[in-house]
Amino acid sequence: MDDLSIVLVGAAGQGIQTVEQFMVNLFKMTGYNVYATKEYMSRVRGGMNSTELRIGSGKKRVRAYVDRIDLLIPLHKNAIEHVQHRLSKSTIILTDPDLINQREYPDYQCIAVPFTKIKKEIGSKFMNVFAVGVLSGIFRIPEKSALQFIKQRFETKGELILNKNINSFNRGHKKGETLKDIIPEMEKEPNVINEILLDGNQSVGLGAIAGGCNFISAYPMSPSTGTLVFLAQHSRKFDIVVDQAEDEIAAINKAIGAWYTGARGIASTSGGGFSLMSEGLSLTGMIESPLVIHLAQRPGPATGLPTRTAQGDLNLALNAGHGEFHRIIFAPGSIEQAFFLTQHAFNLADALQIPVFILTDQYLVDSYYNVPPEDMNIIGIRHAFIETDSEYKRYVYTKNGISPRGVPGFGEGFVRIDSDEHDEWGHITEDLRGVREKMIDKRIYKKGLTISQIEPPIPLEPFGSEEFDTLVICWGSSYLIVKEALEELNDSQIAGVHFSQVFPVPKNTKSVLHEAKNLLLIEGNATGQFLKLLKLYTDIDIKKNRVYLKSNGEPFSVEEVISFIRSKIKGGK
Amino acid sequence: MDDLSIVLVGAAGQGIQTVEQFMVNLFKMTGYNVYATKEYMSRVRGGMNSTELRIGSGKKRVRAYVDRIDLLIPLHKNAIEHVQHRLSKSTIILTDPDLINQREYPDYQCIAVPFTKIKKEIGSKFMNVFAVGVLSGIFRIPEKSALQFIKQRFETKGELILNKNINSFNRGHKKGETLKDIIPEMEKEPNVINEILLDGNQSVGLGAIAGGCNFISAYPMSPSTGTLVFLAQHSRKFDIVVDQAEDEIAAINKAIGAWYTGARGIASTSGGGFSLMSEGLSLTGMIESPLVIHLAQRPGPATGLPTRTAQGDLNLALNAGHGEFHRIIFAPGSIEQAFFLTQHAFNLADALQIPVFILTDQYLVDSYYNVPPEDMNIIGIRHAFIETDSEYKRYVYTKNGISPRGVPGFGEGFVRIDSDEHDEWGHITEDLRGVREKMIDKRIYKKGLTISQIEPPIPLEPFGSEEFDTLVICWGSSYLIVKEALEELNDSQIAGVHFSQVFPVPKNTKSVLHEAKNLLLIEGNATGQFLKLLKLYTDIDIKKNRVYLKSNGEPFSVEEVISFIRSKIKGGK
Amino acid sequence: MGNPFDYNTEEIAWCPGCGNFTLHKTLKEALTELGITPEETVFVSGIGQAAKLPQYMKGHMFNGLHGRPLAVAMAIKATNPELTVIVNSGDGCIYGEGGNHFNQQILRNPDITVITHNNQVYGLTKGQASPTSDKGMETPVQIYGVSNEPFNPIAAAVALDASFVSRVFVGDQEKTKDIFKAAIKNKGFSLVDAFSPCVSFNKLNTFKWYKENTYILDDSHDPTDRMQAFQKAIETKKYPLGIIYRNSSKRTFWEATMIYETNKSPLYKRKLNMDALKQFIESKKEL
Amino acid sequence: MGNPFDYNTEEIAWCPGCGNFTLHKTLKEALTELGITPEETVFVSGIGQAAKLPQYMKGHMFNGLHGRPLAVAMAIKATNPELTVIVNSGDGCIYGEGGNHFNQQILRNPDITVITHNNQVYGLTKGQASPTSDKGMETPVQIYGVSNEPFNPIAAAVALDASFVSRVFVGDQEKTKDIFKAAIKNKGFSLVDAFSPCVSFNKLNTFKWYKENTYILDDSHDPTDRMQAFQKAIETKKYPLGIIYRNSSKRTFWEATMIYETNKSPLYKRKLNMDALKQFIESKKEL
Ligand SMILES: Cc1ncc(C[n+]2csc(CCOP(=O)(O)OP(=O)(O)O)c2C)c(N)n1
Ligand SMILES: Cc1ncc(C[n+]2csc(CCOP(=O)(O)OP(=O)(O)O)c2C)c(N)n1
Ligand code: SF4
Ligand code: SF4
Ligand SMILES: [Mg+2]
Ligand SMILES: [Mg+2]
Repeated sequence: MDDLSIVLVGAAGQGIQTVEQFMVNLFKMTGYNVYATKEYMSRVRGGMNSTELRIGSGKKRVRAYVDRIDLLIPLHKNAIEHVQHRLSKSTIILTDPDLINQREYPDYQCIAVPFTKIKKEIGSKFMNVFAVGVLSGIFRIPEKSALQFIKQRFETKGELILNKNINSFNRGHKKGETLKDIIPEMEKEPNVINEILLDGNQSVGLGAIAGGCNFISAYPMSPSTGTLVFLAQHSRKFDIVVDQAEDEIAAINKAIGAWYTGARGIASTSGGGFSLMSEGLSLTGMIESPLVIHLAQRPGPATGLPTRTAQGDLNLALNAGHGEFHRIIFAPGSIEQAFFLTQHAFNLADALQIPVFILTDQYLVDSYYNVPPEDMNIIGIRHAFIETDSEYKRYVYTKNGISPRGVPGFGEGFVRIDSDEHDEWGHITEDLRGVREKMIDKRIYKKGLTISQIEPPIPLEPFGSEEFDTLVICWGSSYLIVKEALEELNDSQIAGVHFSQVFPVPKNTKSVLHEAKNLLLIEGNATGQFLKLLKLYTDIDIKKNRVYLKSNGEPFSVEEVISFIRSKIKGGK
Repeated sequence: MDDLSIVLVGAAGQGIQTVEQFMVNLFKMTGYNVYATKEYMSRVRGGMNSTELRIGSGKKRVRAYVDRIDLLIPLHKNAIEHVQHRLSKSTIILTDPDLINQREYPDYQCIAVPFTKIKKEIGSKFMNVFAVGVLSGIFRIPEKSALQFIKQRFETKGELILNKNINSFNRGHKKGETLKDIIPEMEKEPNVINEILLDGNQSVGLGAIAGGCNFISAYPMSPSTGTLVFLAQHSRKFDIVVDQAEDEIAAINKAIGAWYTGARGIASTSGGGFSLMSEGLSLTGMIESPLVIHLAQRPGPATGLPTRTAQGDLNLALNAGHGEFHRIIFAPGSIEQAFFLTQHAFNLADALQIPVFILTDQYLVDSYYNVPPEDMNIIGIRHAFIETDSEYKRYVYTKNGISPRGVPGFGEGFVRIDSDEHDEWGHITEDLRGVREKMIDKRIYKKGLTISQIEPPIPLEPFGSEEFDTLVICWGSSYLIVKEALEELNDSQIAGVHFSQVFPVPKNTKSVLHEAKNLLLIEGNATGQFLKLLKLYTDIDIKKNRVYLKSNGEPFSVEEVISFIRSKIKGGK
Repeated sequence: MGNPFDYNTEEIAWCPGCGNFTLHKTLKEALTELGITPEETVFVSGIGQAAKLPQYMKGHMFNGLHGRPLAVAMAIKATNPELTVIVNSGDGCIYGEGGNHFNQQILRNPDITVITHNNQVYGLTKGQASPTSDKGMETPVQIYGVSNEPFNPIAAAVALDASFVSRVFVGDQEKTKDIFKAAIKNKGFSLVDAFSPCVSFNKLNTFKWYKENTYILDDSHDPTDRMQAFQKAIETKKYPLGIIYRNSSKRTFWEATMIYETNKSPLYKRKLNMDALKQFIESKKEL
Repeated sequence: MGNPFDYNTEEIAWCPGCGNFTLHKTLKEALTELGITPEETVFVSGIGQAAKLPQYMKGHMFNGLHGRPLAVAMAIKATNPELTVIVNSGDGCIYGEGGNHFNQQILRNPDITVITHNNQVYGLTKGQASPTSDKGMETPVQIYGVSNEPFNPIAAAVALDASFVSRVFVGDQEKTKDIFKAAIKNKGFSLVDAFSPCVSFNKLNTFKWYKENTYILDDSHDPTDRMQAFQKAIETKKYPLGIIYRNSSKRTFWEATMIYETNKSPLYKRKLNMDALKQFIESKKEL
């Protein structure tokens, strides 16, 4: 077996996320390539949540969501029902007889493990660590290092708690060891041990820091909150001013205020919060302020499904804000890309004095895997503000439309910006033919030129087979899912292409896409937003029946992508 | 001479708008077809503003902006400079020697009229009524009826003020009569006297009332404020609850709250205010609330040019709000259309439970002309809410996706709406495959179907020549300008087509547009927003050099449109 | 058993021990004792744990956007004064995101009751500080402790001369019920700031803490005296509970709206006078 | 002649007689007398007549969106504490559209000065009621007179325990200048609510009216006494002018921000410690 998918299901409050965290760490420190993602309800207790953990054998990296469940750990009586559509004959279920009647599930391989016994004997809070023990036993995780890890995690909680946890772990481990043989042994890869673990939210946060971000004002909103938390937690080390904003309107205006003084601010939010930022975004257009926006998507409209995933706010990111002005939209497809593109976003925003988006989604920000540290590409901070002289004009006409940006207090000049139409000095104007027209040029045409000359930081190039007649297009978070699907399909006629820069569309898009006879597109919304963008800017019009749209709040799975592709290459090319 | 263009120029605070108002009334009551529009700066005093008054001879209706100035009345020393690019050899200028040195303008026909003398002799406040007198004299407006009108307007101001005004008017009139011959006499059309006078803001307001609007909560913002003022002023007569909102976010949420109880609310604002409504708009999508939005455009981004005109927020109207949901966008091209479409907007919003936009702009809302009252087409109010029974489910699945809308207190049922994803009862759900997918269908596909079956209330059909090879496309407020341009051109190969419903694109768009060999497009923005919409939804891709884009804040003029068309039919078809 | 406001929902999504349960129960009782029926009641809320309350109440429900319930509630009452309009939402929703609507609805004095489930934390988004969090409280975002002054809703409402200003601790169910009843009966904007412990994320302001740090105002307090009210409002050593301020002399928003002067019926029942409209159009012969 | 803050603009867009002129002049004098230079000063405003003030001032200018100046000003000070940050905007901008930022910036206590040109009307949009308009005032929108309670910024700021709360009438230039100076010197959030007549749209609250309906607080008023301050704040028969409340014991936002604990330099001068970053990345071997 190449890789394994282990799924835990339980109610909010049962500590599944602790199991996820612990196991990711333990798998990795044992030398397994590891991946985890979760799906959960918008509540603190109850409901039914699940986590998928994947481990790869040997060098095989696992980095995508699969429907398949090899090993299921249901910690609640409703758990099996919750994931039943993902089970198959080969699924092994560790059922607790006190929760689940094995006989009701004759189609699966059920093995009794008394998770809830711990509840009675040690306490309900320790069931999750017992589960960690069971998994450690099954997966041959060295007991000593696992115990050390457990100890370290509970060190500060007092001796009593610590001991109960150790006890629970030990009992689990013992049980697990007896089950070793239910799963074929996976090969380890020692290099993995030195790799790092990040989820998408952290990689955006880390990318922001590496991109010089030193100001965040944000209002909590799933699934973007993680980025705020990450930056807050490392604020002191990396000189970051953190403000929990009173609302999203304040958040964006504060971020713009921060850029004005030469700091680098990020606005991090989700769709509803971003809707509220629409006017502030337009302000960046008029005053030519740099800004980086992290828009972590979830399904809308309105409150929608707060903890689920979607790619439904592309149109909004493209068009938000009244009036006309430019923007760049990145949509990272991996942890590494999120890190890399967020840095770029800061440098580009600064250089071009425009807003740059990092468009992620719940799936990406809530997924972890191990990454070699050298894949975290640091590109360096390129500040574009200048020291002003006494003649300084903030909006001086220039050939490329970009006026050097001064900051107050650095140099002799005055930095004067205005949300009204303004002249070179930033002074309000009503000179329509003289000034307004020139300023439109500055804001739109010339900058457009500049932007269209920018190569996407991650070049657009097909992956998978080098020769192909079918090309599977994706953007944003579905990248690694499509990649794995293509690997599985292993068809020399199929390749994929991933847009990590969705706007402006990379210059070579047409030529790349024209290489294929059969174009397929996958995106996480109901109306085909990227489909429209492609049509508008490349004249490539993919037929609706060649597009796989999903917007129910789940991520795509490798299996779904595979069967979509199969149906399109078999059916009628 | 068929028609005349009279332009007044002066500073804010000089009372030009009073002259405009008075003269529109006086011209009309004398039997002239009349039209007026203004351009002004965002300030209460000073600067330089102007008003264009046009009158038609006999049956000729004048309803569009022309650059040409036949008679110029500069009331300020900087006035001529302000409009100099619009003057020609045939322009007659009534220059006040105390303001303007005639000799500096040898190219024009200058005639001395001492406007400012009144300032010294009667008071600065009376210069404008003196100007009214002068114009009345020149245009043979019966002195008696003019005086009566003046009296009526100043009745409440006290005898002293009244007399000074009468005095000023008389002196002006006397002067004017001596100038009768500078302008050829225009033929009168008695029917005009019984017609009505409205500007765009009033016609939207009146359309709202006729459409059953009985709630407005709005935050003042040029150029939309007039609609709020109009509704407030007639609130008592027509049972309208009026609230000046604390901000635009409140405004849209309150309007939605009003619809919830079975009232009909309107959100009226301009680009910046509408940006702030983006989240609220998304709420209508999720809860399936009807809503009518009057979005009166002005140039952006940000504060932009608050008192100028633009068609730059189409993309925003189309895409505002996170997540995916439907909308209809009307863009009236005339006073009559504004009235008619606003009514339709209310009925359609109610029937389809979606937001419907009335997209106007400063040019339209600030322009007046006379309309035969029978052209103000009243369509009647069709309420779509129902009396509920005790089993009522707000989001019951239906064939066409529309669930009958109940209102609290009417019937036995409970009306339960939720901004989260919800089931048929409106109860929050996390059932992704069962419920969410059905609700998406409801909100998007089925409704989309319904909408695409709707014929635009004003059918899309070419005007001008019946046979044509060139077709000039316009939308929104430029309709009558293009129409006049085509009349002037009087070329049997040229027709125009006006989109008063811009989204969804009318079903026959393709077939109408395909009739022409040569498509031209005119729109008031810098990036071709309707151009893109056409490309996206009809596959018709008009080349950039066939598109006339203007976004400096001025309206299009008849002359500009003519010369654009000429250049494109001569140049290279 | 069997309160008329009981609503048949499979499951309530709050944590066991959450103050919202008690509040929920008490509110149902208060409404029933007032003789109000679900049919005439609209429960309005935003988003948050507190804001889920209408999901568990028989009655009409408008569960709108985070921060916006007061705007919606105001409009509901203004367009149908026959309805009893009650807002339940969190401290973050009402005082944070919705702070402007809080100020400005008080100034309008719509006849609505606003119950803030004040757990001094953002519950649903997992434990960040709210505007009412105590200084120094550590959270995943406020890692060095909250440094903002806590928002004092009582003092703010007194400063804005709200019609009815009160504070309760949900642990004291009888008192809470009395205040709910008084608030709902009050004609005008009635605020009930309800201390309601969040057992999952607020380890500072626990049930016990509230018990120890609040006291019930006795009869010596005159809520019609604005200065006395302000004095009580700024007490924070121990928080006074009860009706802190009332000003019953104020006209409500809908009373101030001309169209209700002679006709009290809700808008949905009214018909546009088409003849008046036609005449009006005909009359527009002058600007 | 020749105030250092004079700015060479062709024309000032206010109406002759507008209170903004006096305020403008007085502010320039106050700044000069404090020895502050244009180079170190950022004037922040929103949109409105008042908000045009920075256009006519030498200095740095951030003329942002209507309603949002306090959010911007807070961030400017937080990212560069070396700057003197002064907000000038209208009552509509600061208390209306920007009401939430007003509340919540007070709670943060950024070290900025906020001067509200309170003309009790929306000037730039031509005469609608503002949150501070007197009850009964008739306007083109409030045709039956304003029915909302006027927003009392002084009482609200005292209720929120703002660091410095004052009111002036711009007609009294000397007193106004003194208060401006005290406000700018105060470390923390300083509010100056400045009555400033709008000659074009407010026919009720004229220069004369303000003269007659205000009085200057004498020394018997102790602005450090919050109850006394509230008493003065709710006086509306005649409005007291002067420093109504101050609480100098409060930490400002940037002082509470850890990164300024040992290093006071503005962010734009700082460099990211790349080695620390690399080490940090390497250290992420565990979640
Ligand atoms: C515009 C917007 N911003 C942010 C959120 C995310 N959000 C949902 S509830 C909540 C805070 C909840 O706190 P509170 O209102 O105090 O309610 P509680 O959960 O504590 O009862 C936030 C920030 C949102 N839904 N909408
Ligand atoms: C979001 C937004 N809404 C509305 C406006 C329109 N607007 C500009 S200034 C103003 C009010 C001005 O009143 P105030 O702030 O009191 O300033 P004043 O002109 O009286 O000095 C309004 C409503 C705007 N620019 N932006
Ligand atoms: S998180 Fe807190 S507020 Fe939310 S349900 Fe649990 S205890 Fe209640
Ligand atoms: S309208 Fe009023 S506030 Fe504006 S400049 Fe004129 S007097 Fe001043
Ligand atoms: Mg809370
Ligand atoms: Mg004002």
